[in-house]
Amino acid sequence: MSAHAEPKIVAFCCHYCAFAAADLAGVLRLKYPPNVHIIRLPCTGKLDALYVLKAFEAGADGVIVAGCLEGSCHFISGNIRAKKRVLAIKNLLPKLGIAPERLEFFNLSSAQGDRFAQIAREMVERVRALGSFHPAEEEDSHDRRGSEAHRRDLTDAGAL
Amino acid sequence: MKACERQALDFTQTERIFSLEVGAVVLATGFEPYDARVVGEYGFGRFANVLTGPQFERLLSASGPTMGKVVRPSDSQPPKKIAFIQCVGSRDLRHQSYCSAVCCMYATKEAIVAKEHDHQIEPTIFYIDLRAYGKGFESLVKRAREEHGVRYICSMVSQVTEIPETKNLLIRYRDESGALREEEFDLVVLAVGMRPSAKGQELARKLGLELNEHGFIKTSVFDPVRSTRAGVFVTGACTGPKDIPETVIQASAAAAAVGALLAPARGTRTQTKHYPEESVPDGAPRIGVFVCHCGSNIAGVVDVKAVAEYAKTLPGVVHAENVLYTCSQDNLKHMKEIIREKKLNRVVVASCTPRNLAALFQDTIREAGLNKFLFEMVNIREQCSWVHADQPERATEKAKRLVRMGVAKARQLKPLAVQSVRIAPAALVIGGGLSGMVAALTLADSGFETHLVERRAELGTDLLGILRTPEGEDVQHLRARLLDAVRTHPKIRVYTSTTVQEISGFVGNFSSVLKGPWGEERIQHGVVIVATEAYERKPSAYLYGEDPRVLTQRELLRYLETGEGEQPRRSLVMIQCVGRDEKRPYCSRICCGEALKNALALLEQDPSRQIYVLYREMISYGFLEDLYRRAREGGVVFIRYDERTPPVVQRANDHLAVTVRDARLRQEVLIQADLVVLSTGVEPDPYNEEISRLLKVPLDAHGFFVEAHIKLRPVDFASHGIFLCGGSHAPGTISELIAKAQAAAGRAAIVLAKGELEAGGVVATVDQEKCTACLTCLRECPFGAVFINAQGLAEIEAVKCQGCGICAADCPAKAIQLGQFEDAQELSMIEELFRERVSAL
Amino acid sequence: MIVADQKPIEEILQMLEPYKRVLLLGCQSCVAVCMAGGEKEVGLLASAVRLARTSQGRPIEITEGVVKRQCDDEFNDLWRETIEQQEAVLSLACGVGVNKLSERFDLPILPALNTKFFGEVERQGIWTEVCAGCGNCILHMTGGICPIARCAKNLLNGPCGGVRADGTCEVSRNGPRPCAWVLIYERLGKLNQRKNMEQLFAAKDWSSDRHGGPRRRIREDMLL
Amino acid sequence: MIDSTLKRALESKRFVVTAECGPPKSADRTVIEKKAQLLKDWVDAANVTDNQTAVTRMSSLAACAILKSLGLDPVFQITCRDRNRIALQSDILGAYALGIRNVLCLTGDHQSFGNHPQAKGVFDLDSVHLIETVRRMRDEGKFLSGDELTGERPAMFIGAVENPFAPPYEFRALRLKKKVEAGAQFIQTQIVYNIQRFREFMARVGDLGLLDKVYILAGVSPIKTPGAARYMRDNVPGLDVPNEIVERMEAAGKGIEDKKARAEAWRQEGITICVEIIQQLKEIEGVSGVHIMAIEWEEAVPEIVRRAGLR
Repeated sequence: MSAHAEPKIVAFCCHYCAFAAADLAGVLRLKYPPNVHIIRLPCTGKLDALYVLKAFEAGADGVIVAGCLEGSCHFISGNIRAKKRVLAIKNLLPKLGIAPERLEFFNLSSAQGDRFAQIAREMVERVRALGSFHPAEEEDSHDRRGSEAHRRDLTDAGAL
Repeated sequence: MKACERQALDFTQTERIFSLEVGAVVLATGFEPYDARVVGEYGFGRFANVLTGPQFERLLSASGPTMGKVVRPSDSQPPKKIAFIQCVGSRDLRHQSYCSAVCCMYATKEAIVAKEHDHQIEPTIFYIDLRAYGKGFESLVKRAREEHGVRYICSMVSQVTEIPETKNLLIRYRDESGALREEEFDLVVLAVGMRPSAKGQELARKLGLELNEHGFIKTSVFDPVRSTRAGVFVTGACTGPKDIPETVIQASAAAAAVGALLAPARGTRTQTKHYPEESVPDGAPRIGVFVCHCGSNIAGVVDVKAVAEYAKTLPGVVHAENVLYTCSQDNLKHMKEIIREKKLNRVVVASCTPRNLAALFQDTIREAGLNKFLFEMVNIREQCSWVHADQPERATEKAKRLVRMGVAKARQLKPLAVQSVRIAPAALVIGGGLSGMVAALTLADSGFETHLVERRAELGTDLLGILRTPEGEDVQHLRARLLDAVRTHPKIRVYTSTTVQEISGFVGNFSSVLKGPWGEERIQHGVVIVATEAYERKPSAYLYGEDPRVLTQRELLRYLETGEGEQPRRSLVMIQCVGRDEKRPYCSRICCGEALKNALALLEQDPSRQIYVLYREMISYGFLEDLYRRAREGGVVFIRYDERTPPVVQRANDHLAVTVRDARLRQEVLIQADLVVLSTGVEPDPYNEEISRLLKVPLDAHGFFVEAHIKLRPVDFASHGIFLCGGSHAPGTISELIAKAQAAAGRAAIVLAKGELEAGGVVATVDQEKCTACLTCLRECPFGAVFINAQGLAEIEAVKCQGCGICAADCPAKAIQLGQFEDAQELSMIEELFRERVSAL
Repeated sequence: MIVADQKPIEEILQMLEPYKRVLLLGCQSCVAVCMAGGEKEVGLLASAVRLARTSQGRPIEITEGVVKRQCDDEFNDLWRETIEQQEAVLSLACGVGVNKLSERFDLPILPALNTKFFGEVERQGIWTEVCAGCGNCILHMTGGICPIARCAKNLLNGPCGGVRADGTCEVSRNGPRPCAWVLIYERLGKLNQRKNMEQLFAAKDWSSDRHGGPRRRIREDMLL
Repeated sequence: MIDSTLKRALESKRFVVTAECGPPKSADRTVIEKKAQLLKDWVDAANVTDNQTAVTRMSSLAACAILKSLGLDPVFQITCRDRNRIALQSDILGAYALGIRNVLCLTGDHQSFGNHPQAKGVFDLDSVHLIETVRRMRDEGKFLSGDELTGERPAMFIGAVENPFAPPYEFRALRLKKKVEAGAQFIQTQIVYNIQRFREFMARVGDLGLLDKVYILAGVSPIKTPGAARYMRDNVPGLDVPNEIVERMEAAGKGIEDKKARAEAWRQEGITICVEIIQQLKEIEGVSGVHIMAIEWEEAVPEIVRRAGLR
């Protein structure tokens, strides 16, 4: 894997538990690879199955979804809904030529800073072993990124 | 002076004395840990590897001296065997006679955390009585024993000696079989108790407050937050040793008491903050990005200048700078100027976690005329610099990506309207026992209309049968006083033999139907307080119900008050923890106190009586310890039994034969008793099932209500606007229940005092064009915030919506968007994260 | 509502094999409610297809859209100009939509769904066939439970001998189902109409069903 | 006048025996002929199944014609799964023309059980409609559509089936009543293993006053192996096989090492159980005979009939 081909992982974290645990990992100065980027959601119940597929489409090498421990979701059933959605996508991924191990759902409490760091390390290793499923893209070729979503975004930003 | 860029140092400052005119004073001067050096036999201060509990807590802390690594002070080696010695300085006439109430549990917690940090540590706790009487405490001790392998030894440690070569420690104690033993440990932790803080005592004297015989500030049993001087309230450990939940409850109670006292003056000294007219952002996004150094916390790893430069290149960004401390007062002022000067309509701050300071920045941009939701915060500290300190360049690259994502979301942000909803200024209190009456009185005194509903025909039935508190206060007098106050208070309406048929609506606007023999009535109210009590459990063991000479503690009281009933002639046996098994493992907290009170009363009547108390752990925490000592001095015989070999009661012609295996002496003891008294503990009011159904609030496995957070929100339910107190939350002594009721009233008063409630902002809304009324959102919403409107389509009640977004994620027609987390906003962040090249200029 | 299910992704990818520019067109009525072809499913399917084709090294350009109802030309015509730029349209409507588009536009219209039955929502996530659209309703005689749709052999003088001890039908290829006639028996019991079951139901006139040939319904007064 | 040997046997009040004769999954008529020889002297009539369990076999009509030619009185079983009302009525006419005088009207097993689950089930009529159709062709000279049937009418002896062991149990007798009112003259029931429940069923049939309106032949079937017993108990819906019978079959083979000997022991026990059931059925009021369904084991019929003293 050449330098620029470092795997990139997005982590959808719920504000009350996983995001807080990530903060705690920082407070404890624990270490995990910078490949993991956190997107904060009010609750994993807000995770739309579309976000996961769009992440892979956009170029994610791995997706983490992390919510509260079962039974202690701030919004009662958000984490349960999220787990079901992630499971459904994990069953779909192999049919699209994507290894299901690239996507994983985790439960953890806001006090488990160490667990968050461990999850991040584990997923980076797992995804690095799987390599990138996108055909080696040299440069940012537009056609590879034919998706109309990409075009819409550029027009918004006034770049086109 | 020269070193500080901000010229913040001014050595010319001198002490300044100024006076404040206030209506009430709240003293919360706290406690000091007992000085373990004074307990010479344990060698604290002489042996290197003997620490106090608070010191060991610091050692365990990640931000502590060893970053959470457990090491021995003498050689910084990880210890294997650690001994915790309980009651250091407490329950000891040479030091402090009272029990410090918290040490058993903090020792257990520290043992578990130590084990988690380093699993080959073997913690051992030496204790006299294991006092795990709080909510969920006994299950923590059970987990400590079974899952974490913590060893508990019931034995007083007579001495600790140090082995010079290894600096290990030898502990002499009596083991299970009674033999005297010496055991070597790598580390010893002394569970020191609580002393009143010296400065606190001095301040109390200055304010003319009386102290009790232990040096804590004296309060009355029936008004635990009031000092001996009118208008001065006290809370926390300065009134006596207590743990965090009790402290938080007392704090709310003190606030409630002040609220009631100063009710007439409410709002007279407050100014409402006015924000400038919000400018509606039109046209393309004009984004300002502020990248924080946070001193060296971020800048020490991330090249913040490069990130700021990079931010300038991002579409929509018209201003970007890096700031030493974005949250500092002068920078907030600077931000407002930049917003006005460059006509910014979006602000992105890249610094620490939004969980801390997002509200501060949102308030700041509001002061600059911007809707507070036109703001995005990017965490480049806890989730970047602090966790990637070893890879600065990659941390900088990541910071750039995170900023790029934040800016992308900012481009899509929309202003969100927040409207306020008027609150019905009244409260519904369910349960007319001690707690219900106190809560109602506190709310009424604070000026709020209160409906007190009791399903029984009479109020305060839970207090019937209790003559005195352990401290000797007259409980029946209290009950009479409360009944009179509640009946005559202009702001309280009492409904007896009445139940709540139905509660609809939401925080601020509940509508309930009350039903009684007098018919039905619908009332409007803004808050609900559940105040049902716990009642003495009827036992089914030890011949209870088969032999008149076997009574419960309450039935014994009737004899003490009225003299009728069974005559306890010569000898009497009390059995504690009756009926406490796997199904009902919790400690009811008040039975030991009641048993000691009754034993002393019996001795007072006839000193020749012979009283035995058979117990598992003697739960006389706090100042109750004095009762325990006075009972022992009065000749009461205390026999500890192991829960696996409980006592046996059999009829033997003219008396009852009680045999018990004394866990301390390890032999059978036979007692001939004229009377056997059972301490059966309490169980929650069965009516709680109905309340749980009505309010959709949870019950735990034993039927007690589950609060929002055991330490931080002990008297709140998770759902807004609903509060709880009373025995059905957790058993407690009379003064503990009174404090909890005042606390619940205080919390409820916050909602009522505001008069209005903010609704909107991060809530979900349904696009009526797209909705196909498939009802998925209605079925999935955990808070019942979705209803079907007149057009037959789904609509969301803004006030009820908690902003979780479950409905938005599952809506098959993509008709629902959650404010501040719209799909376009989240998808733009995903898109930006994976845009390949980070175009470094 | 009309209940449909999405075809397995492998089958959809095979159908799309020859095309590089496709419109995925969803429908906001029945198939949205039963979570097969609404705007959300269009988004998911589009993303899935793009991912699959990208990982096969043969990218595809997909436009995503949704109409109120695909059984009306006027709604479909709103997408005429986009449709005309495509090589094919993958319709996420029920079979009716696919037919409608095929009659209107002369390019391949591919069915993304398998349209199945008229169904009720048993509970969230489960749809059950309870009406067969036979054109001659007898629900007033069977306590509101239809033997034509819910009995495997559409018996009129059931139940047959193939009822399990727990009252379920022996035919369980689509999962255990209660025997329709046992349900009718219990229901008629509650309504005190068990007499209905004791007298002989005459043989059914199937000509009102599709056996009489594909059907139309005409409201003369509404013809323009 | 209905010229049916089976009908005459039943009218003679003798304890009648019928047996099932399964046609081959081929065009080989000798299979039917061999089975006919086996059953000839031991039964009053022989049923030919119609693609039993929806598995394609030689047509019941053809096999019945072969039995007729060999002097056996065939019972022509006909189901509503494979034919609509046009084909059903035409087969009734054809069967009569070939000398077949007994017809058994069934709804038939669902096609998903057979070897062509992709097939389209017809089920234009159900068994009750079919019974009524045959009766109207015979008594009123009318087709189901009401058209006149001019010329020779199919004077068939009409039979039906009933399963007393499938819920709702209380309704089963009433359903039988519907079939009798439609025109059923004899009934061959599902296999009886639970005598007690069959007694209750017969009592209810008696209460409805049906015993003098219809002949009832109780279905019986010898079990070959304990495996078959377990299978029928656990997997065949509508069949009630008490545990004692499964235990007896298992006990029969205990301790016998040699496979062949053990199989023989099982078969003997199976036949013994069948004979015992027949003895008990004889005592139940309203049972006019037994219908022996020895599926792919027609050889056992003679031994059963002999040991049960029915010949």
